[in-house]
Amino acid sequence: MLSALFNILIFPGLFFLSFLGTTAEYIDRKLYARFQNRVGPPWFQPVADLIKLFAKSEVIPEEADPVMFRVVPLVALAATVTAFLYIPIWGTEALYYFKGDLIVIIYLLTLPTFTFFLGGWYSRSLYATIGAIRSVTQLFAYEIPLLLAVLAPALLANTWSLSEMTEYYTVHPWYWLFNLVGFGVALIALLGKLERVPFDSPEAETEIVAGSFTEYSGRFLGWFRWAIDVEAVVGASLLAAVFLPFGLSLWPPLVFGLYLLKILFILCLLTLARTVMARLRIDQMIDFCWRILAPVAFFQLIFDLIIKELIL
Amino acid sequence: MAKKFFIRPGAMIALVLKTLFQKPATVDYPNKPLPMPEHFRGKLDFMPEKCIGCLLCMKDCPTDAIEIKKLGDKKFEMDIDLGKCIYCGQCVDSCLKKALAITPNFELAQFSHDKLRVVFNAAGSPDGTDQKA
Amino acid sequence: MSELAALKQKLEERFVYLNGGIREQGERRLWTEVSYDLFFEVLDFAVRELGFNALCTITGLDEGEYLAFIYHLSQGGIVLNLKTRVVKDKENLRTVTGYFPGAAIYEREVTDLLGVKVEGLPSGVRYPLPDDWPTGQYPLRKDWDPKVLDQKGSA
Amino acid sequence: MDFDKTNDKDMQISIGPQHPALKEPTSFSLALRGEKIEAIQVKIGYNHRGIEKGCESRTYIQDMYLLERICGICSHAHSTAYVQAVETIAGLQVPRRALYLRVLIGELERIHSHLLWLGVAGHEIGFDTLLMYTWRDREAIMDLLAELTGNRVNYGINTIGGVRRDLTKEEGERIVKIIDHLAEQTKYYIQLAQEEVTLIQRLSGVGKLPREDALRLGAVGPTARASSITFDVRKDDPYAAYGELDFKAVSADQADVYGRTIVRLGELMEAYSLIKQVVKNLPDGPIAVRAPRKIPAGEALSRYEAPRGEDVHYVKSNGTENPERVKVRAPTLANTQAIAKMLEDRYLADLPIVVAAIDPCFSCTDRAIEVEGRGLMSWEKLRRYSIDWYRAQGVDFRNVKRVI
Repeated sequence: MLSALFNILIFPGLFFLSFLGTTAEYIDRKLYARFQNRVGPPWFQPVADLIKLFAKSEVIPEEADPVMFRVVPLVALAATVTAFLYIPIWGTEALYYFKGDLIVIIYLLTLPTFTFFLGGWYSRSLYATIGAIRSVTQLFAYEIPLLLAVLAPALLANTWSLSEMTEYYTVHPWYWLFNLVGFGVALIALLGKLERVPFDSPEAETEIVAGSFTEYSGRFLGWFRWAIDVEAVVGASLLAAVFLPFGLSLWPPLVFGLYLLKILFILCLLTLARTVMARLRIDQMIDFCWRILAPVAFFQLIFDLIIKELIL
Repeated sequence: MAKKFFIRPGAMIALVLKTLFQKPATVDYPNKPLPMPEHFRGKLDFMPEKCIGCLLCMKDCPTDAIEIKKLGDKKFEMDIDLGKCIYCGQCVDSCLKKALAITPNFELAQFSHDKLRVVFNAAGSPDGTDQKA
Repeated sequence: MSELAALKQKLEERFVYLNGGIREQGERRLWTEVSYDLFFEVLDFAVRELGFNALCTITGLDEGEYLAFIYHLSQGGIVLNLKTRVVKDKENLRTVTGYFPGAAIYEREVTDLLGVKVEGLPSGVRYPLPDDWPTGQYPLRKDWDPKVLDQKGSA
Repeated sequence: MDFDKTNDKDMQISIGPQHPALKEPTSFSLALRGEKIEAIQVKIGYNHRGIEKGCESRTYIQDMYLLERICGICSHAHSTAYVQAVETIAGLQVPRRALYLRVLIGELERIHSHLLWLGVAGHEIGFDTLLMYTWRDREAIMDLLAELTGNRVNYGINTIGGVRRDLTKEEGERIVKIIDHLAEQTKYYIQLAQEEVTLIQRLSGVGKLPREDALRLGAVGPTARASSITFDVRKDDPYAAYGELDFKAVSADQADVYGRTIVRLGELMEAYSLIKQVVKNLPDGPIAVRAPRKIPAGEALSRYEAPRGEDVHYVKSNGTENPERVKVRAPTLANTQAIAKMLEDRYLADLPIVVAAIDPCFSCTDRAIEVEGRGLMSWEKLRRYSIDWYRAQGVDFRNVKRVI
C-alpha cells in the first residue's frame, strides 16, 4: 500500500513527472528562444510560473458551471499521471501492466483533450466555446492516425500490452526500424495532441484569445498548465517506448538514462516543428490529417502486415 | 528567377539550427548599459548665462513644457516639466543664443510626477531630483 | 498644353459658370468652387467624362454662416479640389456613395465632426466620435468649446 | 450580408476593442456560423484624439510635432505631408539637399514599417519565428534612425522649409553597409515566402480583393497594388526628390494577402536601391531655408506615399501664425472600407491576417478628443473614475464574485 502510494505520488508518479514536465517546458522554451536568436527564460521559469498561478486568486464567470469548471483541470492532470504508470521507463517492464494496457494508455491520453473541451464548454464564454469545439474537432483528426501508427508496432509484436511489446523488441533488437514511418506520423499527431504550432488553432491567441482556457485563471489555470506539461512528457514517453525500444536490456540506470535521452530527442523535434511552421487553420489541419497522415499511417500498418506474413 | 524554389514545410530549419549557435540578438538591459548615439534627443540642458529671455523656446514648445522665469537683471532660470516634454528639440533650434542643448540622457523615469519637474537655476546646476538617473 | 491645362479647359468649356473660377496650383492641382445646386452636375462630369476615379477625402470647413466641403477627386497624380457650400444647420448634403462607395466613412466623419446631415447615407455605426458623445456637439465647428466635455453626464 | 440582419443561428462574437490580435483598439463584430463569417461590422474611432481641432489652436511649428505624433510608425509621412502643404502655401523653395534627405528618412521609415508588418503578419498566423527575425533586423534601422535624426520614432527631422539635420559622409557609408546586410536578409524572406508551405497555405487565396472592388472602395497603398492597381504617389504625383530617382512601383496580381506580402517585400528591395541612390547622389548645399512665422492665406493639398498607402493632408491658412484648418486622411481609413469585402465567405481564423494585411494603423486613422482640463489623475482617482464610468454604462463591478 505504502509503496503504491510512493509510486503514484513520488516516483515515477506525480512528483517525478512534474519535475520532468517543468524541465521539458524549460527546454522547449529555451530552445524556442535560442532558435529565434533570443536569450530565453531562466531554468526555474516554468516552476515560477506555476507558483505564481497557484498564488493568484481565481475568477469563475457567473454563467459558468462551477463544479465542472473546477473539476476538469484536475481530471486532466490525474489522467495523464495515470497513463504514465503503464509506460516502461527503466526496463522492459512498466510498473503496472496487463493485456491491452496500450489501449488504456491511449484512452487516458485522450482524456485531457476532452477536459479542454468540457472546461471551455462550461465556461460559457464565446472564445472558450469556439476553442472547445476546435479542440474536439482536432481530436477526431489526429487520433486516428495516432492509433493506426501505434497499432503497427503492436501488430508486429502481436500483443496489446506495452510491456510485452518492449520485450518483443528487446528480443528482436532491430525490428523497431520497420516502424520509422509510423514514428513520424505519431510525432505529427502528438503535435496535434499537445496543441502546438502548426496545430494550435484550438488555442490560437490571435483569433480566440486562449481558446478553452480564456476564462481560466489562478489555481485552475495552474492545474491545466501542469497537466499540459505532464502530457508532453507522457506523450513523448509513449512514443519512445513504442517506436524507439532499443537498449532496454542494459543495466536499469543506463536504460533510464537512455530513456531520458529519447524523450529529450522527441521533445526537441516537437520544438523544432513549432519553430519553423505557421499555424494551420482548423479545416486545413483536418484536411491534412485525413488526406495525408491517415493514409501514411495505414501504409505503415499494411507494410508491417506484409513483413510479418512474408518475411518474419 | 535563376534560383529554383521548391515548396515544402519547414523551409526555415537550416537557418534556425544555425541560429541556435549564434549569440542572442537581445541586450540584457538594464543590467548592461545601452548607450544612445551622440545626437540622441534626450533630456534638455540649459545654460543660464547665455539666456537673454526672448522666450522663443516657450513660444515654440508644442507642449508648453518650458517656463523661463526672470530672476533679476539678465538672470533667468528654466523650469521644465519632463512629463510634458516630447523631446522634439524645437526649443534648441529656436534659441537664438544657443542657451539650450540636448543630451543623450533618456533614462528619466520617476515614480512621482513631482520629480519630473526640473529647475535649472541661475547658479548653473539643475537642482532637480532626477540626477540619479 | 499640359494635362492639367487640358482638364481645366474641358471643365471651362462644359460649364460656362466655371470660367475664370478654376485655379491651377503647381503641376497637378486644380481648385474650383461651385454652388451646391450645381455640384452634382460638375461631379458627374468629372467622374464620368474626365476620369477622376478616386475620392481622396472630403474636407469640411466651418465658414461661419456656411459649412464648406471640399471633395478631393483624384485621377492618378492629378487632384481636382471641388469646393461647395451649404447653409449651416439648414441645408443637407446628398451622399456621393453612388460614385464612390468608399466615401461613406468620410461622410460619417463630417456628420459627426461638423454636424451636417447627409441624405442617402447607408445606415451604420458612427465615426469617429464615441457612442455616448453628447448630441449637438460638433467639435470641428469654430464656436465649439471643449469645456462641454467636462460637464456632468458626458463621457 | 448586413450585420443587423443576421439570425439566431449565428454566433455573435466581438473581436476588440481589446483583443490579442489587435495592436490598437478597434472593434469587429462578427456573426459566425461555425467557423464561417456570415457578416461583419467594423467600428473604428477608439483613438480619436482631437488632433485636427488641436492644430487650429497651435502655431505651424507646434503643429508639425503634433501631426508627427499621429502615428509612431509613419511619423515622417505625416510630418512631411504637412510641411509640404505649408511650403506650397508659403511658396518656399526647399533646397534639393533637404528633399533628398526627406527621401532618405522616408525610405528608412518604409523599411522599418514593412519589416514590422512582416513580423506582425507572421505573429497573426502563429509564425513567431518570423516575427523575431524581422524585428531583430528592424532594430538595425531603428538604431540608424536614432543616429541620423535623434530618435527611433518621431524623428523630428522636418522643419518648414527643409530638414533639421545634415548627413555626414561617414553616416552615409554606415547606411550603405546596413542596407546591404538587410537586402541579404530580405532576399531570404522572399525565398521563404515562396517555399514555406504553411505560410503559403495561410496567405494564398485569403482576403481576396478584386481590382474592381479595390478601386470602388478606394483602397490605397500595398493593399491596392496587390490587386494590380499600379498607383503609387511617389511615381504619379512625385514629391520631394522622387522625380529624380529611379525606382518602380511594385504591384502584384494575386489580389490576396499573399500578394500584399509580395508587394511589401518587393517594396523593401526598391527602398534599399532608393537609399543607395540618395546616399550616392546627395547634392551639396543648404538643408533649409528660413520660413516665415506667419504663413500667407491660402490652401494646399499634399499627398505622400506612406508605407501603408496614400496619406493626404489639407492645410488652409488665414495669414496668422495658426492654421485655419488641417485635415488628415490616413491610409488606413481608406483601406478599412475594404475589410468587410475581403472577409466575405472567409473563416474566423482568417480575420487576424486579413486585418493585418492592410497594415492597419488606427491611431493614424482616428486622430482627433482631447481630455482637457482634467489634469493628471492619481491611481486611486483614476480607478474611481473608471468604476463610475462603467457604472454609468450599466456595468457594476461590485457584483463580480470572488472565488476562494
